[in-house]
Amino acid sequence: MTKKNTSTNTTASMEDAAVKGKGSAAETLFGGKAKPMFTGKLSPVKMALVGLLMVVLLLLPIYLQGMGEVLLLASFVLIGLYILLALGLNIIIGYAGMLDFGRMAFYAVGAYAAMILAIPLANLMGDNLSQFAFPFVLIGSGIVAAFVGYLLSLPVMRLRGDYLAIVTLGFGEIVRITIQNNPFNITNGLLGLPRSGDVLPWPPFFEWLRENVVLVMGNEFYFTVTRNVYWYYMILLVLIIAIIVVRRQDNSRLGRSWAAMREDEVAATAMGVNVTKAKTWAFVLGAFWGGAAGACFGFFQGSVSPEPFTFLNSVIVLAIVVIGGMGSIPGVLLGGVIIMGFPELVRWFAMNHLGGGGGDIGGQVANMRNLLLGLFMVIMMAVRTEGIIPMKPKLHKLYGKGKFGGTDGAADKAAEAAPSSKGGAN
Amino acid sequence: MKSKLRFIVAAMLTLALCFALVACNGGDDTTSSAPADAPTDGKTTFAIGFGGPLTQGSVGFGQGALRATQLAVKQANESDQARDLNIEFRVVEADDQSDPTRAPVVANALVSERDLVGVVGHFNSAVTEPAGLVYNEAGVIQISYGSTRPDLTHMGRDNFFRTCATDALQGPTAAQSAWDLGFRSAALIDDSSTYGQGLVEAFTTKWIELGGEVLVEESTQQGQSDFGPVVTRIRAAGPDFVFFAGTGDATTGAGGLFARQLKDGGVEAPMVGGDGIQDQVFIDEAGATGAEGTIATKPGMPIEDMPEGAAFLQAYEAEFPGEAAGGFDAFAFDAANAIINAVFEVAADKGAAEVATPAGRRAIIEAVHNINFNGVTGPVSFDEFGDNNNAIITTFLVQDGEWIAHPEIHP
Amino acid sequence: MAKTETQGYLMQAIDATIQFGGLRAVDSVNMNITAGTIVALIGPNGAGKTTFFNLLTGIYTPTEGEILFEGRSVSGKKSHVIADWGISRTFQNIRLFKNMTALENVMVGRHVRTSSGPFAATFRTPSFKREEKQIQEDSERWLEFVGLIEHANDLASSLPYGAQRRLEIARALATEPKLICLDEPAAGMNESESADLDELILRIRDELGITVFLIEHDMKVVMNLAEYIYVLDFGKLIAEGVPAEIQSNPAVIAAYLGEGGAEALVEERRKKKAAERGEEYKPLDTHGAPAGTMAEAVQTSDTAAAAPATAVMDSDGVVMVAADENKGE
Amino acid sequence: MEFFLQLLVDGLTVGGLYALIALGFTMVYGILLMINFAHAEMFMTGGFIGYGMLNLFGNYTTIGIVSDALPFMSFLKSTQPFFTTTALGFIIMMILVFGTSAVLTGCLGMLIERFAYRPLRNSPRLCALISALGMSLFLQNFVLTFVGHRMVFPTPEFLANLDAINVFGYIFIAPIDMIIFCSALVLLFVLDRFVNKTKLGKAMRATAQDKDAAGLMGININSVIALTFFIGPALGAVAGTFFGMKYGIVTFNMGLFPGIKAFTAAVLGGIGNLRGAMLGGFLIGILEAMASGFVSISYRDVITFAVLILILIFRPGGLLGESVVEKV
Repeated sequence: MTKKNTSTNTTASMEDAAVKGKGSAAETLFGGKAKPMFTGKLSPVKMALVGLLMVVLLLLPIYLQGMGEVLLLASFVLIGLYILLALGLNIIIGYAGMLDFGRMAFYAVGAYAAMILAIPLANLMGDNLSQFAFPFVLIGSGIVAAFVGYLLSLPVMRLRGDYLAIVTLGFGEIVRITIQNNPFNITNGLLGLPRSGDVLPWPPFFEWLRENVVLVMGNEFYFTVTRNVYWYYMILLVLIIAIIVVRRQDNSRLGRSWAAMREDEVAATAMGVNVTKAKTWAFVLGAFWGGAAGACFGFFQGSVSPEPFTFLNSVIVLAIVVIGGMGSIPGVLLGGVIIMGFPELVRWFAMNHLGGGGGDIGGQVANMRNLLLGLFMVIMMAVRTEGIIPMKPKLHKLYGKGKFGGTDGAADKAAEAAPSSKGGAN
Repeated sequence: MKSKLRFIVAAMLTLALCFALVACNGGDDTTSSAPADAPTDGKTTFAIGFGGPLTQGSVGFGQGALRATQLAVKQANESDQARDLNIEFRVVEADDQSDPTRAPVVANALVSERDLVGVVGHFNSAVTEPAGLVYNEAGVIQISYGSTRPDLTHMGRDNFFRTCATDALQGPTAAQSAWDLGFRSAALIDDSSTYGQGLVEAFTTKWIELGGEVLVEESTQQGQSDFGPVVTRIRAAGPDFVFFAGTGDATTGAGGLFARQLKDGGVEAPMVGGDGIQDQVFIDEAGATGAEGTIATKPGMPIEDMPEGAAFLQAYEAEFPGEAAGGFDAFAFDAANAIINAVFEVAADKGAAEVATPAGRRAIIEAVHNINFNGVTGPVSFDEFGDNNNAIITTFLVQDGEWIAHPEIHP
Repeated sequence: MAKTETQGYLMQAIDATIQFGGLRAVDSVNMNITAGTIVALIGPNGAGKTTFFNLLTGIYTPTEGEILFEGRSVSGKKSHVIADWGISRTFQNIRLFKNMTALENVMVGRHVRTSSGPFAATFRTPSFKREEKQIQEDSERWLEFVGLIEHANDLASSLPYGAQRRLEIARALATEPKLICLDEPAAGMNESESADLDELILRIRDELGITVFLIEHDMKVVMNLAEYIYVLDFGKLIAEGVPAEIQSNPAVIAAYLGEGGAEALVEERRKKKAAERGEEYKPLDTHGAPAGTMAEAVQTSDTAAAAPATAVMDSDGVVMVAADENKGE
Repeated sequence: MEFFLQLLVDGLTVGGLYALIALGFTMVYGILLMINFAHAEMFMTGGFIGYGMLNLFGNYTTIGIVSDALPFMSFLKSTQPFFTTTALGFIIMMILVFGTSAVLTGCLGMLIERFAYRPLRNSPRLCALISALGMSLFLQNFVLTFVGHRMVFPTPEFLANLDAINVFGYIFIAPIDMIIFCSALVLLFVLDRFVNKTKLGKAMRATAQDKDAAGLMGININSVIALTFFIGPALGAVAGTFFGMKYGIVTFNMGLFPGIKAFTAAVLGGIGNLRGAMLGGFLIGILEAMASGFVSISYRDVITFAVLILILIFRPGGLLGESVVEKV
């Protein structure tokens, strides 16, 4: 008796809710048919923007190299490398909500793995094919770094946020010092790799492109595929692949388990998320991109030595993610451009367009960069915790919207439609 | 949506490819015709690249060497040869900030200069190596004025030369000096820098050869400031002297701190080191008592003692009033002159238009291999690997809180 | 209810105990839950009810004894494994994933019944796409079931309180549990919301056939819904039985009313209610209080008039009153 | 044996410095549950202020410059010999130098807390951590840009003339080491009494236990936290000035390594536990001395970091602390 009563009540209230829901802001903004949203897909406007950006990014080096603004072009290569690093870190910090202050450890592991793998692989492939060693080396060093990430994830599973930060910091230093101390004569200490006498294989098509592509227009414009140009495109390519892959992983079951873990670990595990596994994957996939960035860096530079893998550089990568927006890929891109690009831009401007005294200004700006970076991090945390471009909630276009209204038979249909429970009394 | 993105990307790639294909019409012809002769009074302009730390890192050394290069270029432009051949040189500077990561960046920037004939640089060995790879691939001559790491000339790059002496010479000289002073047992400390490790290796080889004994071997890390336990070990071992291969500055190698703590910890044995500690910073940080009696070797010699030193100093002072010429400036000056002389030679042989071509650049490298002229540091010529045949090393000693050049100069 | 009898019970606690330092938060609790029933766990604040839920869902491990689910011991099992077995829960202080949408919250619940990994996600395999579509469709149905489909793309934190409670239930249901543990689902709800909730809980059992195990302070809800009640006090099980038995159980009344008597308890409850409503708490007149509350209670509960009112708990109709009609499913 | 004892002496001196820094970490963590990365920079700032003060009292050149700018300060010229050469003067100068350094750095610590951390008190802990890291970066580069990357500490003549203490004819204890060790012990003892015996100390402990409850009991949480952010940096500043006197220099980045080591010490002792931090500081100092004496100084930091990681994994509560169960 009571049951029946309340049953109709519920239906009524559900109808109420439905009526109310139709007027809600969320409905008109996201849920309505007028402007459908797809998980993992971009809206046409965004698509056009991305297309435009792509055109600019593809043509930019031709212009810069052609006009002789080479230093500026080279800065883009560095920016690209750091964005790649930050993308990996973003998986760990932004998606999974864990802290990693030792990003350089994976960068270093990747760079060294690339150096170690490349030479035997090139020899194996022979003179003609050795230029195609790079893609394999890239993936190989990513996997090596991912394995190191896996090893690191084993002991730190139980650690809370700030302890995790300090442990990863320590790990970063351990890796750097160990590389420096040349254990088992693998890393060649401070001299770095490759050892004298060994030469890295050329990356794919570089030799051909360099010799055959020349673009001349008048007296001013002279374009050839230099190392900077080549690596600009190569890193852009890796970056695009990375963004697609990372987005796909984020918009999946794994991505949801990261988000749940980040939001509330206890609730996530009670809802059946294997937190250990999710954390391990975050570390592994984050480390993979760190390693891939390291391989690009090693090949771009032609050799690696332990100097660049300092704590300060780990902090810069962290700042890119935090200031850009944790968990937001556009944020990371913007963060990278701002933090790596701005000082370079000022330095370039000072050196090239301010005449003789320009050099000093450039140096001062570079020093000021870290100062401003620190201040920026403090202010950002106080004013806009989520970064310049915050992470957006993932909106879905509903499949079954309106299928079951608040009608009388709703309960029965719902029961039918609901996935049959394994348990329960029959 | 997705197919649209694919389409855009594909269109972009096709566009870029078309660009490239249009551009590649026969490669070499275009390249050779490309270096448009800059139409300044019909003169052929050549760029001499300069690479070194100009804003960060070892700024003092970099700026000084840049001035020396500019001086060499200025003198060359005023010379009769330049007038006869209708040639003009200019300096293109690149700031590597002593940062290996920036090395390929700036090297690429220099290589992109179409009229580049050679590079004077870089200063730090860790920068010279990755930058050198770029010059090597581009077939451009590189002459370093300050990179003393021994293996740089043994990397199979025949375009690489240096005017300064290597640690491979400095280390043995230091070992010989120590042996001559009657020392027989050593404690070897390096600061875990490329420089320090190279130096200590060269030293050890010679020291063992002489019959010397090694009691303690240690490497300190950057950023460390407490060496108490190492001092304790040294005191326990009681060597005749402590060889410190590293720099003096506390923010890098901390040689000064080490010397101070040796004295504080009751070690009476003197410290011997390379050019890394031969500066005022070391004495400041070690304190007058800590530094007293320290011996250091240094490539080159005080400029005023060099064969052409007086003339160089005079010209330098006239060109850059108020700036004192530093230790590596003379090497940079000679490096620039080596390139300039080679360019004159090639230009006279093949004509000025051919100098900045791949063949011309090749010819410059060949010419430098056979060059022989009287530089500020003495006769300049290179051995088969590219090291200066006339490597000079001077021994210094701290007396009353100042570095004094030791009388014997080892060739 | 002998412990040796495993057949027919979905969940069994056998001497389940957990000790924090010197405190036995849950002390030798024995419990049997038959599949398809609605069982309530009640007791005063701090009696160890939530701790027992934590034991059951693997957040804590019993120090002694064990808890069997379908004959398997949950001791030492991770929470996500237990969720996989078919125990799901909500939390006393709502623990939604605040910065995710309602739909995504429920989709997380599907995690345990799906399997695609990072490689499938990277290459967007057909099976991945199929599964992803299935996850979303299923999740939409669960939202539909609790009446929140209109809020699918709203942030969980932006939902009203009652909706958040229901979303938590939807999320728990999405794991397709056999046993759903609801920790004070009616807390902070007003009368009509609470009535809706009663209905929802009944539907969970009747339509989905899921066994419901709930902790609740709102005695009206408990008496309306529960077919069997366990009472905890200071970690110990002090009574069990059908609602009528519990209402008349002297140990229960003593536990609730305690040594301080009815007044103290009434005051406490009123204080809590007042705080929930954001009103200022007004102490009751000491003399008139018990009688007054009794009278109010009788007025608010229509079924109470006929049944013998054994105890009175506070002035808001939260009463342990006989309501025989509620049982007998 | 002598070798071992000498290493022990080395370790205890450095350990004293670590203990002083570790206290700042542990106090802040105890109350705000936050790793104050900027604390290492308090150590550095303290060192630089100490450098300035020592020059003001003991360096003729500096005094000359100061007197020219501020004529009323010219009395320093006449007091300089008294301060640098006599025992009494030396002690007075030390008190002035350390006092100023500690007070100024303490105030800086309070300022940082007020403007960088207080707005974040209710934000996720990640935010405070990143803010602290940013503050650390800022302070380091501020000093680098506007002060200098390195300052050479003057050694007062009185100290330079003291002979090293020689135990058993073998173990050398430099006078400054002796001063550091004794001062550290005294400061640690005073702080321990302060926290355990005084009313303010009780308020601090109460706040660390439960901020809200302490607030309800009438404790002004903000002042207690401010006090914590005064005491920690002040002790760090003392350590920084001692560092300068022992090693003869202060550098802009001198905080990083001692900072991490001190944090390790705090964790080793049980973070939040004052006596634990003191114990941890000395233990880490000794461990490092032994590691560099018996293994190699190049692996010293690796060993320390490895110890940190092992403690965090196997005994997150540290030696004297208790591990906390998260409430669900």
